[in-house]
Amino acid sequence: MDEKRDCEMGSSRRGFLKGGLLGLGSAAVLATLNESAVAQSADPVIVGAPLQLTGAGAADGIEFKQGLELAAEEINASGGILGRQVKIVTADTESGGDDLITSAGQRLIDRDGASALIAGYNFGSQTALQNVAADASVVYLHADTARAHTDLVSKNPGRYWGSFMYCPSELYYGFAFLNFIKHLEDTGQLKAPNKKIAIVTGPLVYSINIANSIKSDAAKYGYEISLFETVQAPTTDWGPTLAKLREDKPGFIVVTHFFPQDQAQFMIQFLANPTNSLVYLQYGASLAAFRDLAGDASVGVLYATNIGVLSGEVSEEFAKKYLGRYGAKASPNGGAQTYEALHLFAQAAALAGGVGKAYEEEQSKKVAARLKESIFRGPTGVIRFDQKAQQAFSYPVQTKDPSLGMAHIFSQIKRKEENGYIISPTPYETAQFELPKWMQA
Amino acid sequence: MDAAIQIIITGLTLGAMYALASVGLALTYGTMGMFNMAHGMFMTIGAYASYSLSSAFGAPLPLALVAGICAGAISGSLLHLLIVRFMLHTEDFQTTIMVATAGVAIALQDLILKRYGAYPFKQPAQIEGSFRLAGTAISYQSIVIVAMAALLIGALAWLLTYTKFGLAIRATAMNQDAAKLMGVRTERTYLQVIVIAGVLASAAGILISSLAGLSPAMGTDPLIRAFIICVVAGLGSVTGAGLAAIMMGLFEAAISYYIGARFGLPVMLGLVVLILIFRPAGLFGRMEVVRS
Amino acid sequence: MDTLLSVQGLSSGYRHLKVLHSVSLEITRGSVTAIIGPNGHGKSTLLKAIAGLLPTWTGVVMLDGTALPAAASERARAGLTLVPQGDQLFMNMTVEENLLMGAYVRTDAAAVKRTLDDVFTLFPRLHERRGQRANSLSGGERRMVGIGRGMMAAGKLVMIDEPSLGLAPLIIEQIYGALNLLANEGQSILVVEENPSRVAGVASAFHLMDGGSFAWSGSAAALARSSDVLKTYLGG
Amino acid sequence: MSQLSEIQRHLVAAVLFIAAMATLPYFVSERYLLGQIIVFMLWASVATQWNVLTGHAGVFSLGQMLFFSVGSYTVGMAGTYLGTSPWISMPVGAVLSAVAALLIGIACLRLASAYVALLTFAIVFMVQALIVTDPNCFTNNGGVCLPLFGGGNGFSGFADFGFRKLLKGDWIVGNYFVILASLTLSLFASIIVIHGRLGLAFRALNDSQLYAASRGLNRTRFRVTVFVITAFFTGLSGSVYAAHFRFAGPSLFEMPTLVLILAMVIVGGLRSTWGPILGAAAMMVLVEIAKGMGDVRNTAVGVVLVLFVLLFPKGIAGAAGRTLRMFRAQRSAERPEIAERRFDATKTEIAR
Repeated sequence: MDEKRDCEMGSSRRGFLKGGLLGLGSAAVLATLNESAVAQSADPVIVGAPLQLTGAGAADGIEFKQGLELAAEEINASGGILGRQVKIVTADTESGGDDLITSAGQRLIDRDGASALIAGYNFGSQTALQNVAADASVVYLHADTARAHTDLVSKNPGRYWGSFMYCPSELYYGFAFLNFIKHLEDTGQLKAPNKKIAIVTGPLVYSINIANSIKSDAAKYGYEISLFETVQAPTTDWGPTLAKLREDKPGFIVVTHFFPQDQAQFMIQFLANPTNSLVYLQYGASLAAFRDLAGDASVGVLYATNIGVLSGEVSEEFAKKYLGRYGAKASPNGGAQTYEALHLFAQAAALAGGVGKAYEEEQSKKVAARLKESIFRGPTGVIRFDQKAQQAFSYPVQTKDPSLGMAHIFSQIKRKEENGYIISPTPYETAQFELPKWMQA
Repeated sequence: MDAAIQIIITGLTLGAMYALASVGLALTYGTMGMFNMAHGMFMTIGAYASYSLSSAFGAPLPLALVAGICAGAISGSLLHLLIVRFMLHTEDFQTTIMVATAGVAIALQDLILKRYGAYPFKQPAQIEGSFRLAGTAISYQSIVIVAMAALLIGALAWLLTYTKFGLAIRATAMNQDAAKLMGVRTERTYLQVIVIAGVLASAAGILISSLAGLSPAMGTDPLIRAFIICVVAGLGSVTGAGLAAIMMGLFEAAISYYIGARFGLPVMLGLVVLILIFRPAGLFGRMEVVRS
Repeated sequence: MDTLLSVQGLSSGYRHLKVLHSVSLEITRGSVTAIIGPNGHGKSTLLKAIAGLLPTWTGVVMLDGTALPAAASERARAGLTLVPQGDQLFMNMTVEENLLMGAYVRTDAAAVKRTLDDVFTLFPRLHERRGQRANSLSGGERRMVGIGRGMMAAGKLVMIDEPSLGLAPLIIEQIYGALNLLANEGQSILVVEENPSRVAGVASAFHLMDGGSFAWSGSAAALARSSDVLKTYLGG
Repeated sequence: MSQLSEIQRHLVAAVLFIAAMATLPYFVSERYLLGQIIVFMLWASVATQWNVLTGHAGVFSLGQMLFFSVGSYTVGMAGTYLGTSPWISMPVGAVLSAVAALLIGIACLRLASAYVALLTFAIVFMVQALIVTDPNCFTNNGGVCLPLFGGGNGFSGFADFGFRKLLKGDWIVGNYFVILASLTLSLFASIIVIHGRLGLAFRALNDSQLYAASRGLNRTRFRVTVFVITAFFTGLSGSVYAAHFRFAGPSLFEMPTLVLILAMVIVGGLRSTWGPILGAAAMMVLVEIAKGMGDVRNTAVGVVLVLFVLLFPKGIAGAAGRTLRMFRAQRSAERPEIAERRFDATKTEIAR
């Protein structure tokens, strides 16, 4: 498998040893760097944020904006980047295609004088902003969770030196899921009635790629795909799909269609007459909205994320701060992404001796080089970049060392009022897997 | 057998929601030749109004429902009084009103996003639980949706057929000048029509959000479907829109089950295209009304 | 003489095209007035302007001594009924619904019922077809519905635009028979016809319209004397 | 004679406009601004064609973005699967758009205008739904699953015009001129259609179907002809778009894009030759100003759109034309009124 080889190449010892920058809660590091610095300029550092602030992706886009604001405040409180304050300027990509995304990114650079671009995820081809960044010679950090990035950057590192994806690509969801359920069965935590996996996917490439990655590797783990269904968005009434599932009676149900509203309805309608199946929902179930909408039907659901707030001091402190600031309905999982990306950037820029300017590649290249060497611990885990693809390593799929990769966490919802409990991987777990109440032991 | 019942239940639930969403649109098009791009926003406003009242003030469910519907009626009358009234008899009304109402929709959606954020809130106006019919689970919410749609559309049909008020609306739709000659104050009729459309749409919005949750963009998809249903029905045919919506709901559910969920909508749209090519005035439309 | 309708210096038209040039007209209560003249010279335009379907550019329209408001619906409510050319029925409504629409502004249900019976007595054919949709009727039947609908308003003045247009002679006779009955009951009527011979027996006052104004006006007796004048206009 | 000179007047104006546009890159060096002018030119071209179709031929199509997408997808797919340069695939894209329009046109242009609008809308929506939910990988390049029609991500990163190699940092100027050339073609074509024989036929058809029928003009055939011609240039714009952004994806089909361009046509002034260009410019400026307003951006755009349509139902061109006519009327009151009167006279005559 191509993907596998890439992973192993990326985690080669040489690549690992080369990096050596340790970020232990960046504010401290940054503050130390700032102490010795003389302010380089009175002008603030402009960080451009091309985010989907309206349209279908707005819920996440707004979290991304809040994460950036929170990080900027903290950075500024500790002296900015070598004495220069950080200012966030957003541009709305309107949940649209490449034309809107490109225009938003270009506007931030040319109009607002952005020295770098930081985003959560955007739609479109997920290669638009890399091109804007490459043409303008700026650093661009994003969490598209897109294989498209891996491919783009590793094929043309000379052009895309400034583009970094600070999370692993969506393909790891496939292996990780199969690995995880096999582990559950091997350790006797789960006795599934059969080896059948039913996959329900949705209309975006993210969903489809994950579904396909499970489909293509299932046989290797000893599973078979008994049903593969693609639904429209929105899907509010799951009757026909559930009828198929009830006829199929699979041991595992995977829903990679990731809208929390649709997933909530899926669970409510599924539980009206459940089959003896483990249910795994992609992404949506990790949001508070899912538990709100599904209520009791959310309990027992499994979900995974490869960039989510973990357990432990760093993460819990962040979550508390974030929720305190933006209200109980806010989603720390969303805000954490851009939050840590900005911290990571600030630290790398400070180490590199300051941020670069657009269209002048020298300084930005120094920042990029520092980013490439960073090992940064944020609320979602450790960001360490694959040297070739410039995307974060995934733990435990790519590296066995939790301090060297971003954790691919599996969580299970235990109470509808609370976020899911992390049940894998070690050392982040906070609870054990429990058989969902609709399943037979 | 289970599957068949499930398809019928899904089909009726979807169909009922589509029907509520499209009947008002058909009525506005039929009486005033207006494609109301803000019709989807009526749904959103109704849903949010009902949500706000019951969550912020703890209002009981029926009251919240009434509030949502009132919000739809108010939005409808404001749309007419502030905008449509001035454009109604201008040249190119059909195209310019689309842009004007699209402008309204853009602004309103943005205001709702600013006021409520993009968080998909749960609609409090719903009933949980389900019962079994021949082994198939049927949720009470589906029953509520179908019943409420039947009630409202039935009320509209009764209004249009048996009351003087309805007679005036139909007369205006069929022949504006003749209606005026009968003493019908057509300007007032137009206002009434938009208010009715607002009421039905906001009711649809409340029901749709009871399944899909609330979001500022929640009206977009139902609006698109409502447009298409109006075509299948024959533009301006109100009863046709109701029937077509139920048929489309059933069709979509059946195609989803037998061919695949992803084909539910496209195959149905393909049928729409074919229907139109071979029955240019729609399934229930009448040629002389719409032929140019 | 009791003047019911008084039109003074009325000008009107379509968009930029002026059709009526300062027309004045008086109608006596309980009489039948006919406007005759060749096609395309503003007869129908005059009726539409009086009914309020076309805007009044200059001039005044008064009914029973009070000036009428501009809107057609208000004029209808004031008792001015127009039976338009080409019937303009509500095609997807039944015959009975069409007739009831005629009585839209009336509130006395019993009185409406009586008028409906009158219409059915006058046009028994409509009674047979009361449940049929208007679009399934023949041309003659549609005309009957149109006139019947006009009667339903029980207005002060009924204006009928070309009642014989496009009908077979036998049907025309029936229609005029009905108009005669109405006139005998004292209904004030203003009728437009291209050909004066049809209305000669019914109407008491005549106006010849040409180029948007009256070229000749007179009584039934005067009409009979002035056949030469008419010939030049009507080419008959 | 006067017909000919009218065409000439518009053509001269077009030449001047294009020449002015051609000098812009010498004054504007900011890439964002050039990029926005490029977007303006793309949408102006689409709006111009839409106006020919809706304003002049009376075909209210909501499927224009489908033809735009056929052009874009042709360039995207040819570039991705065959490595074809856009210089070759662009004309192919335009032709394929025209073919698509021919098929759709034959099927639905005999219908009433409202139905044409909704039917074309339904077709666009159907195509989009099929594309974005396609889970079957046509190619699986190193784990990047690519459905035949690109799925939700669409196509990206394929060959562009080649100016990046040639002009380095100034590649966008190269793109600028290619897009200007496509706008030029579209604009000239629209002038020729509107003021040429086809336009005459449409005026005849619009004024009186009876009269036109008596002269042997077949309404549907003319409508299909214009549908195909406008689709060709719309498709051309789409293919240029794809080569410029190196992107072709399903976001092109979405409602906001459609509404934006429809707004350009209406704000500019339906039926006016230059309206869509003015409208496109006005909308771009409006959106640009609104972007600077931050949070209230969309509210502002929506409100301005409503106010504009309310105050100027005939668009910028209509308002300008009215001012101009008033000015002229003051100088010589006679002429236009006579012409108008004659026009109305024929109309009422036929109406009777």
